[in-house]
Amino acid sequence: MDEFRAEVREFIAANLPDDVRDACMAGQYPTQEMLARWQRILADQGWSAPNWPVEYGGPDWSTRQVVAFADECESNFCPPLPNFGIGMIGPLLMTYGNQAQKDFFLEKTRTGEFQWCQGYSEPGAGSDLALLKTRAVLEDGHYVVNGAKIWTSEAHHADWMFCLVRTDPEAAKKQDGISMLLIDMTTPGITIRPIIGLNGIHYFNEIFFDDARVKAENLIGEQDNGWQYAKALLSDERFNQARTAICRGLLARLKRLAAATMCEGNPLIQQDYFRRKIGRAEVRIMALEAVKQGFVDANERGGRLGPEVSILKLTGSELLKDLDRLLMEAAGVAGLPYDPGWMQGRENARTDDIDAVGTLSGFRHRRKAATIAGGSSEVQRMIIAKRVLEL
Amino acid sequence: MDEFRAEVREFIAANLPDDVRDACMAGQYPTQEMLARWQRILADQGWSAPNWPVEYGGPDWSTRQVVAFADECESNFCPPLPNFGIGMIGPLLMTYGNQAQKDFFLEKTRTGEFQWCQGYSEPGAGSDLALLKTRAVLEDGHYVVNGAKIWTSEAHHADWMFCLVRTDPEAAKKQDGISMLLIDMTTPGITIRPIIGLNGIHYFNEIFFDDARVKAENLIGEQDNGWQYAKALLSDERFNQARTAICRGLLARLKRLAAATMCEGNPLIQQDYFRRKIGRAEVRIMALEAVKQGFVDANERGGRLGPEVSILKLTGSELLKDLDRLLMEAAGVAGLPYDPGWMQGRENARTDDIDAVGTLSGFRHRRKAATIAGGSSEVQRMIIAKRVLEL
Amino acid sequence: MLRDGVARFVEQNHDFASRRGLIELPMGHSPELWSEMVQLGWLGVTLPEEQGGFGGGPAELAIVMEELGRALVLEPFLSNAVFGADLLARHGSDGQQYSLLPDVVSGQAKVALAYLEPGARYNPLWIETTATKREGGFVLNGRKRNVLDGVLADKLIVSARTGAGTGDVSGVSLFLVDAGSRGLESQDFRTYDGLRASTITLNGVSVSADDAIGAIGGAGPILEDIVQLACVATCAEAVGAMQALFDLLLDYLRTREQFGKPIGGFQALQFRATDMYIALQQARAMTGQAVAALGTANAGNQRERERLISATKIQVNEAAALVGCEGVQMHGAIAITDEYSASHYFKRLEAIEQLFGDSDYHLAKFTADY
Amino acid sequence: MLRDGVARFVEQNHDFASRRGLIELPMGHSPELWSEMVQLGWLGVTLPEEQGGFGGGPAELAIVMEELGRALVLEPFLSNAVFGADLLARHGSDGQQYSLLPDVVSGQAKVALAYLEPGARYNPLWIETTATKREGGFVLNGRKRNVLDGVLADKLIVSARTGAGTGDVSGVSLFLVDAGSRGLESQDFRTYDGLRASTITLNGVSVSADDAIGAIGGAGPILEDIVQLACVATCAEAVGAMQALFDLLLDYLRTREQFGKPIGGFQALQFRATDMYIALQQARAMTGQAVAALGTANAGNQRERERLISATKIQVNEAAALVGCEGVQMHGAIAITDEYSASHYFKRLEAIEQLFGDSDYHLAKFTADY
Repeated sequence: MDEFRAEVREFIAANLPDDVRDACMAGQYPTQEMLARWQRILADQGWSAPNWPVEYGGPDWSTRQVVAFADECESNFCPPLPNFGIGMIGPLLMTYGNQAQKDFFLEKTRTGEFQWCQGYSEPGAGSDLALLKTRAVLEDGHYVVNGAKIWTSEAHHADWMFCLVRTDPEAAKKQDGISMLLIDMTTPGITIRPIIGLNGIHYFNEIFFDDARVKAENLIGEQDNGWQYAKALLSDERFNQARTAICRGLLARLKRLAAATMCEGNPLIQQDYFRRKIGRAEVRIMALEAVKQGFVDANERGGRLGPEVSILKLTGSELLKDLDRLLMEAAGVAGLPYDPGWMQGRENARTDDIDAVGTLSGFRHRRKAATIAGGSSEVQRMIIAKRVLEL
Repeated sequence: MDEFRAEVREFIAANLPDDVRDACMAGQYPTQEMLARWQRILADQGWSAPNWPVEYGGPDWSTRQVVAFADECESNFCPPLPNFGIGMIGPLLMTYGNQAQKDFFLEKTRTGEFQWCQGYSEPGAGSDLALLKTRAVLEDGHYVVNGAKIWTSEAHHADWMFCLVRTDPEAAKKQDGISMLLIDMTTPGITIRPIIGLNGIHYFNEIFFDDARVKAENLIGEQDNGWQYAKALLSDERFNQARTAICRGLLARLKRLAAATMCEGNPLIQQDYFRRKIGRAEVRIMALEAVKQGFVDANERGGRLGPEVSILKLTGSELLKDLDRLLMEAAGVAGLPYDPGWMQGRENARTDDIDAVGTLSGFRHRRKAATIAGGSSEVQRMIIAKRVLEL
Repeated sequence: MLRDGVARFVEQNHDFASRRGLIELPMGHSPELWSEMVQLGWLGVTLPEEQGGFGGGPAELAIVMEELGRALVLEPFLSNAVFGADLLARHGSDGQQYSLLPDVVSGQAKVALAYLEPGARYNPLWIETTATKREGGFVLNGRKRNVLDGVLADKLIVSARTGAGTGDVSGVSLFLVDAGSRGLESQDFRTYDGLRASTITLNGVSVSADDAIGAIGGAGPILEDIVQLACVATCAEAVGAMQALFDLLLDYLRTREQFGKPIGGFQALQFRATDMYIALQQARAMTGQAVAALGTANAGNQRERERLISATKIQVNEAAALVGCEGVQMHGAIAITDEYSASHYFKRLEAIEQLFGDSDYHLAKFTADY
Repeated sequence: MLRDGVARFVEQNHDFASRRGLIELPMGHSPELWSEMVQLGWLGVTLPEEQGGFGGGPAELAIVMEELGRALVLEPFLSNAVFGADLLARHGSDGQQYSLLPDVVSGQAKVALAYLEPGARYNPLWIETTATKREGGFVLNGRKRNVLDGVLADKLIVSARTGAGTGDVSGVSLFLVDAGSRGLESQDFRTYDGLRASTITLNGVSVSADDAIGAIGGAGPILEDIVQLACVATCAEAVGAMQALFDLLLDYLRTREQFGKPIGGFQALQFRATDMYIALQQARAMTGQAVAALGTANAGNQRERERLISATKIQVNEAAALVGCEGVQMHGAIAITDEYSASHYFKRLEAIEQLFGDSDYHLAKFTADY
């Protein structure tokens, strides 16, 4: 594994463009162009879809290697790979898509030509996905879609959406009668309303469908069976949701910041109380990693992972939030300045900025969504209580 | 108020017997004889029923004075006054008792000749008092009582019990059809089963009623109306339940212990991390005191206190528990030794004992009941959520 | 009465939509709203009537701050009422009281306090900025950060060291400095909670001896006092903001339905709302005691007062963290947008935790004599 | 396999009622149960087969400890398997391995470790007890506290300083001392979790040079190692105890009814049970990693291993506090009695938090190189 990690590090050192690394190091958001450029470089190397099998252009790595790769990328200031495409819809298509869908979507998703968004949440439906109301009616070989989606991350940069729609409103159980469609974002009848996030940046969207016509061939699997596919996706996703690599990155940043921050003549990291806070956070990361490693090991041994994997999303996102808060605490009043424009790379860094303190709050406030989106902490606790503890 | 406090302190200094103070200081339980002796001394001074009006032998103090008196007693190592008699049934009798009951019970309760226990909880009924099943049937001028009570503190030292019984099992609402009886603990048909507490000491009891005959004249107020009296009592009790005086006492003990405990050549209290723990606890005590003071002020201005007073029991008992835990933490392995016999005064203190460390765990484990008995923290939160926040 | 008046005025003249607009303006506030507030005389809330004030004290200041906090008002009230009017009225020279104070109270001149330094973390006495004596005055050199409302200020009040060591209470002087002085550079920025602050660099800025507030070398206690007053005032602001966010949340919990019932019917959320309620009650009660202690201050219990204020800030910070975080989390997705006010309350509350000392700073002060 | 064997044996030979009875006995354990455990060869769990052991290592030790923890067994396994058999097998002289080790493994001689001192808090190297050289041996003077199972021991292993300063790793020696030695006084007591420990005073106790374990002045690392092994073993015990208490609670939540439904149906309790579950999973996973690290130890990653062990103890302590406290609180009144096992689990878990270093001690070690 050490050799593998070294290989990844070497590749990054040789191939990650300077401007991209600089933006990531400074804590800015990489631009769309930067993200695409890096994905293309990885695609050429065969690494842009780490979790894919070799027949679809993946490297065919073990779970352990996938985790190690993500870890090295994060710690060496690479931009993230597009999770909706690579992490989610790609594998889903491999399992449930038909040959035509695989041929049309997979390669372009791998190279980054197709970017994806996820159409799950709806206005008013909150964490209870089964309540979704967006209707799709099959007419003349097209699904005619009406309704709205909300909290759709990055929809304004996406070419395609994988979208849950209700195809049978009469189904006995509310989880039934739902289908999954692949929707071209340029389809007439689709409008996008930007939602500005807590940090003043456009990331989320509300999407309105007004008689948007989607070709019937863009249905995944069987009609009315979409809930099963969505569920399968969610459980595949759970490893990534531990976000251990991001946590390690934040911990390293926290130590650097605490070492650079002066406190009445001494570095903050020399204050016993602050060392202990960092230490507690590091212990929590280690505990998360240990639990995750247990799941990874079980997975490699071929064991089926049950609902207990919810632990990873729950503790990972809570930890992330607490690390962000510790960073703000370390920065003190130096963490107050914030400019959404600079965070998006439109201006240069402030010259007196210690370790990108000026975007700390931007990330903190962006990541406040971590414990809400994708199954809130409350939903994760409900899953564990009901399905693991049988309460 | 400073003068009043000085007067109380002077009285204690002149009148609290040495052996009683020594036991309290050492952290032992005072014996029944010690408790009675001290109550008698206070009764002679007219102070044994601080919350009673002068016509029943009380000192007619303001709420503020009652609080200050309790505070001085606690900090000067006096044993507690019997709360069931003085704090609870006395005031209840003044409001709802008839003249004969007042004449018979109040004076003897004040002087300590009558000790009381409270018969509320029942096996299986837990925190939901309204479910109680102990039956009382009126026959020939007697209530014939059958059933059982549990968690009855100090019943084995009590002369009388005030007891909730079900007199109308057909009542539409389960809170109705309950009555309150005063029961002589020597009544035939009553048996007591000791329950040994977490700390190995007999404090709780289970009480069985087997055709126990209670004179009808020992009914409080009206039959089937007992729930109202119990509710009135509970809300009167809430000031005491903040336990600020005990918390202050524990804080002082914590500081002494941390100063006496050596940690690789330095007193523990000189360690930054431990000072901060003590400091946090002190801030919490101040916050509790501030909230309590707000209620006391409102009460003195004649305002009616609502369900929000539940805050006091909830935060006071949680704080108590955390202070006990901090004491154990300060003691470290020195807090491991424990002997129930010594705690009850049957043997002498260990000679190498720092500040009564040998009974720390006994108190901690006794007070683990604080967040469970008398309306658990969960019940308090339910009250606040439903009745204050209207959720 | 004062409370009702302030509340009514704020309600009629300010709302969340206007706040979102004001944040985007270069100066980050509303000159019209500000001028109306000034005309109502609020800047003199702690001043005796003979100095053009209300004859109020910390209690009245806290009332105004609480109501401003409730509505998340962006105007530079704290800087001008506390660091401007209150400070000058109590410690200004006769000349300053005659010439500057009326202008401050009437809004003609705006003031900001430049006291915190990069190496100080939160200690107002950690001053590396020097004031060197020259004929007729002093020359200032140093750097100040997080100067609240600095971008608006006509006059900066600058702390500098005229003697003793960096953290000492003695040897501290306060100077009034024109914002346009030669050698003074200001880097202005937005803060994440929508306010404006500045980093100020002083490169050989000349001031006259008449510009000193308090005695040369003897202004340390004045600075500590005024920062304490600002700290407690900010606690009151936090209480107002927490109450507003909590009310918003309760309303949401009672009306928003999920899994077939109002989410306020879920016990886990009920218990968490209860903890928020308790934290808020404690913060309010402590702030009330700190305000009262400032109002009845005498030299004898100074240390006790200092401890009470530190304890109050700790408790308020803890409540702010809980109410702010849970106020967002329990609202769910809606609260992670800029268009819903919960997010603004959250950010303001988190910023307040850092202002005038975070919990760890105050905890060290609080436990100093253990 | 080992786990099943241990679990089955414990289930058949020990239960909660017998534990309550044993606590009241003068020696606080069951000689019969102990002798059966010994006969099964458990004391050699970490020893190679040629030394009469199972050929196991830390992993097998952890399995036994976890199962003993699950059932709250009172027997002196840790003292004799770790401080006795394991320590002697790895570091005993040829003579000790020949004469004493077989007796320890076969239960003929019982051992206890007397290492912790009143001023040390938790640091094993904080040794004020002195070993002064005399002809043919040493004279020991000092005081040891919390000597687990001291009342049962035939031989005490005593740490003493033969050189260097009080907290140094060098200058530490370990001696085997007869429990009946002249000048050795033992004050035995019950601990609140039902075990037995002793305070040992050494007043000029003579030992021979042959009684040293490891080199004179060079036993500091040996002592640190064995305390680390005991620390991890105790973490495994805690995991077993937490699992048992949590299972008991889950059962209670599913069956106990209040307000008309099983209390496990109340969401606030569900969420708290979830937090307990997570804490337990984390403690278990960390303990597994620490056990693995001890099993594959090499000199190169010694500091990394030390950090992992400290992190593990911190995490286990946190879980123990949560699972112990909530295990009582959520049970309600029944759990604050001696007759229900939840109270015993709670007390044992709280005691474990103090053994071999509390969280703050380990946090200081963990962050030492920040």
